[in-house]
Amino acid sequence: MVNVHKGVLVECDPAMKQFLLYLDEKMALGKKFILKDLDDTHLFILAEVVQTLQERVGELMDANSFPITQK
Amino acid sequence: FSPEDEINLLVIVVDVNPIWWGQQAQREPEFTLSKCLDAVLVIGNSHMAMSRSNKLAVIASHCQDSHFLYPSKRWRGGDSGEDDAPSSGDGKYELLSVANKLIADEIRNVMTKTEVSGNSSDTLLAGSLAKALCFGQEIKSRILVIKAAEDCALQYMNFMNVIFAAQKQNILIDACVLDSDSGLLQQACDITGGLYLKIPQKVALAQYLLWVFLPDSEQRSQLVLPPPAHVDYRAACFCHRNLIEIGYVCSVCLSIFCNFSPICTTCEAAFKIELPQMVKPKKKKLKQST
Amino acid sequence: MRHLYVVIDCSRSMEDQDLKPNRLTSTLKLMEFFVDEYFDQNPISQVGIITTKNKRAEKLTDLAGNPKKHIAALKKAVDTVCVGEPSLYNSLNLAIQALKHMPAHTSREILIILSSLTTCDPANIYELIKTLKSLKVRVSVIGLSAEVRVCTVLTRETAGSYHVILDESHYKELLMLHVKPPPASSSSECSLIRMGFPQHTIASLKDQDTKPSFSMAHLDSSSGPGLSLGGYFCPQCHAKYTELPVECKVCGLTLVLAPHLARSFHHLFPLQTFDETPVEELQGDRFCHACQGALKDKSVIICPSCHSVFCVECDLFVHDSLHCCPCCIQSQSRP
Amino acid sequence: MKLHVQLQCKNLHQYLRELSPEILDRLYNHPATCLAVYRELPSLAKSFVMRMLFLDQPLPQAAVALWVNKDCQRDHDECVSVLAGLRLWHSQQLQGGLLGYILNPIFKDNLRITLLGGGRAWADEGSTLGPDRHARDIESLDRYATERWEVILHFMVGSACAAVSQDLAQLLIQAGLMKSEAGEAPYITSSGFQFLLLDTASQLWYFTLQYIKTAQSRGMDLVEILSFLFQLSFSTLGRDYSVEGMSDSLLSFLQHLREFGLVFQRKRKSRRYYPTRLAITLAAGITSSSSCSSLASTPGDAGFIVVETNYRIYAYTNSELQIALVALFSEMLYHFTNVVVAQITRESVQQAIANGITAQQIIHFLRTRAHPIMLKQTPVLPPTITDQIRLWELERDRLQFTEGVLYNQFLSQADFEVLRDRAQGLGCLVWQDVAHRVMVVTPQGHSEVKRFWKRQKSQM
Repeated sequence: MVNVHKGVLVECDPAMKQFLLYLDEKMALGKKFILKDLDDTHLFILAEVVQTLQERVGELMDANSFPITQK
Repeated sequence: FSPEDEINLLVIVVDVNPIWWGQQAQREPEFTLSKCLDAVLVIGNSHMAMSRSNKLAVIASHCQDSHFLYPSKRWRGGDSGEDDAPSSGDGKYELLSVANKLIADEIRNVMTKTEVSGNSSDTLLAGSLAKALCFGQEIKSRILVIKAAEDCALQYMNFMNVIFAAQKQNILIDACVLDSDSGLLQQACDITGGLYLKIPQKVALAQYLLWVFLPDSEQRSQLVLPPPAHVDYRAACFCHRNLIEIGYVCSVCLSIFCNFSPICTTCEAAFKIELPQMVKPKKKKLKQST
Repeated sequence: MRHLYVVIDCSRSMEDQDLKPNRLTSTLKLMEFFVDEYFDQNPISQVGIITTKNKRAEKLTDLAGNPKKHIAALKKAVDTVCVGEPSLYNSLNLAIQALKHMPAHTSREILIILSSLTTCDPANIYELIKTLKSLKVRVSVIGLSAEVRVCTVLTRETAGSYHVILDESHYKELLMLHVKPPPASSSSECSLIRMGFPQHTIASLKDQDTKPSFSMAHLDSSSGPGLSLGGYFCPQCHAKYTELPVECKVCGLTLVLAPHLARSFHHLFPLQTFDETPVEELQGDRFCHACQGALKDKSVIICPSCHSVFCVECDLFVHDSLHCCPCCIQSQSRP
Repeated sequence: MKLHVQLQCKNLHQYLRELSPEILDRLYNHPATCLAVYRELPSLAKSFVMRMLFLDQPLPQAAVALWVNKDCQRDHDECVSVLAGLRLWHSQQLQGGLLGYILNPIFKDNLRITLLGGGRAWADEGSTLGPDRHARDIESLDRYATERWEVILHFMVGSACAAVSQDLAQLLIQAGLMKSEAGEAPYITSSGFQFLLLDTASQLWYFTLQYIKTAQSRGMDLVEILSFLFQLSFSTLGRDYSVEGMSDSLLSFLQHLREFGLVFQRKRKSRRYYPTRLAITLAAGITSSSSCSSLASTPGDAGFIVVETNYRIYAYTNSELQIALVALFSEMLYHFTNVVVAQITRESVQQAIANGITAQQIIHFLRTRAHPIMLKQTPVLPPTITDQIRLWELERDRLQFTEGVLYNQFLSQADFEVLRDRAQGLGCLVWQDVAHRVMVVTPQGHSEVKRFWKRQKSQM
């Protein structure tokens, strides 16, 4: 029988997808949020986590960047 | 600068030979010099109106002289006294009405002041073209010649020099011929990639100009235009100025003669009387192989 | 009229990157420019290109008067793999084979662009130099590395020039020296050559009586479409050619266009140098008689015969491209 | 869920196409408008117009189609649609029943007037008033225009010294370039930031468009002010014109233009005005629909920015405005009398991007204002810097979110395809995977797709 979910389609590069899978598995957002793993570059997730997710990704990027300049 | 800001100069060379136009006025009173100049103004205005970066120059080619009708020297010098020419007071674009007034004033000047010596009815176009090339040296330009009188065979060499200079600079020479075909201009157009058109109806000059000669080279690549004209590439011999199909060329100075002569009149080289060409190389080969 | 073979070294040393991106690419680029200029200045002359590598010499193009062919070949040659040593002897020998049949009133020239400092020759090159001398072949060399003794002798004996480049712009300069025809030596023969000046016939598809025909030029080349409508017809035997200048394959008549000859007239009647005077001494309006611009430079140029005044830019243009005084020609041709 | 809105700047034709036919026809009553519209046509269309300008009979469409080469058919079609879209020509039935084209008679007459004269003069010349005792030369006009325009930009970045009229402030708010919360001084919006980084010509055109949009609400006649603007853009720099015969609404428009620096009028009540270079370059802004026209804004405005590979910016300027602009995307380090030193950092660039400024705009800004020393090298800006700015922008776009509804677990391939085709037909299909029979539709399309599926099932 056809199944219907409301949510948000995420398109990203494969590396970023792995990060999202990792967050999902570790329950980093307090719960599982991936509704369906679609393919290498697409995921279907809960709509309510989008905001938190963006913050987490921002933090990741911050952690990964180092100040290139000296003052 | 973006390519849109690139200046696009159109230099119009008008043949104003008074003798030819005098005769023309008697032949066809409905198409006189002033009618022709009106048509020139139409294409000139249309060109300038087309884009801000389009510029115009008009040169009158007289019997012995060529005159810049626009832009005039005074205008270029930026004398503020001259700047205040009031516009025509009608709906014409201001830039155009100032230009048109200048052209009209200058042509009056030229036609009344320039003396006509002798009664040759040919115009010295080469000089006007040379000045047009100098004027458009640094910028993207093309030249349109509106030709009335006969070719002057004497200026062949200078004319050719001018054409090659134009070709080198990538300047198109277009020709709109009112009367008899001009061999020199045919070559000029063919070599520089311009259009040559002898118009069937003089009174419709303005339409021909707008229709065929107004589009620039980029627009022309999209349009269907008159096919290239038949070009007479025969050479004129140096001795009698006859047009010849087969002739003799001096190997030293490349002068052309219609008959064989033992000494070149141009560079004074003495020629070996040689056997017909077909036989000579064979003989040489034989010598070397032995 | 000139016949020139250009020998391009394609040996291993051409891969050196002292010229950007490497010697070969840089050379081929400059050669394209050279070929264009050469035909511009020497309209009824011919050029051939020889490459040498791996101790062999090969013809890239035969002696021919059509710049397009040479340029296409040069463009293709960019992918050449540079290997082995060059061979001066083989290259010169190959060039001689073709040049010795050229008529005596034309120049026979070889220009060698040598990158390698060594050459691999199958026989005594000094013997060959003697042959070159007797055949009046002028050999010039442009060295890309350093001066080599054998080239010095070669050029001295054959009355050519020998230069070694300093950098890319100097290279171009040296190459352009060979664009101008060498002064005619007194020993060269003069003769009157019979030439044809064919008319270009344009036929459109609309005319019923025109039929497409084959161009004679396509006889020996397998490439390209043979059939075309219009063309140049030899006035002697009516063979058709699509491009000029060419030597008629049927009757041997040299076919040229009058403008081809006219192009070199300015070498014969050079324009006199104009006089330079300070702008203060000038009376009357201060504007250039050619470009109508105001005279802003410190000095102005005056034509000695018609006393017209020019600006420096126009003077340069008049002497470099126009080859005639724009004001003199208004009256000059009136005797 | 796009995070920022891009500043949209229409070009003249895009703008005109949205106007009603009646307004267009009224616009073409002024020669200046006709000339401006004509100039912006594709070059082939210009040839078309010129060929038909002096014909009074319609031309068969088939004949017009033969004007262009066979391989340029697409250009021809484009011209036909542009000319028809702007109502410059109409189709008309010829006598034999063929369809023909004829130029819009109003447009044709007025373009003829621009070229050849006739009709009424566009504006009264200042010379009818006699010579001006306070005549302005071009240099001082340029200075005046730059000054006025910079005041507006200063006001936008909140410089204390810049004060503008109530009208202008209102206009900036209406244009969405600034925002004002009750009673407080207006502050700049993200569109405003983007606006600041445009070159002057584009700024001017964008601003004018916004002005025109609100003009009607201010009781001004759109046709009247547009015609006047075009007329200004074709006037001669350094010449004076008289206000004689201008309507009251036009006179108040003139006062606005005076404030923007498009015209110079010595006193409010002066009988003459001088158009400035800004008014004349208005036409240049029309051409560049995007933000990347490289007009060297105002004369005498040489580059002053040096960018080093260590992410430092040295701006040799004492213009508060330019400094404020640099500060939009960098961190200020030192401020001296003639130079400021700033640092491009990840935070500063991302802040700018969050404000709606694109990496491209930052790079464009730096390049167009590069110091002459920088201009000597190729590329002008160090590639490490430009690449890094772009990378910082991309960083934000690593995740793309699209709201949607997922359909899966279809029983058969046929079921899936029926529903997928339906969703596609409705234009609400976002993503699909045929092999796994999964698809995502937009929330808006969901109800329709669901209804369709119910119907489908009941039929089976």
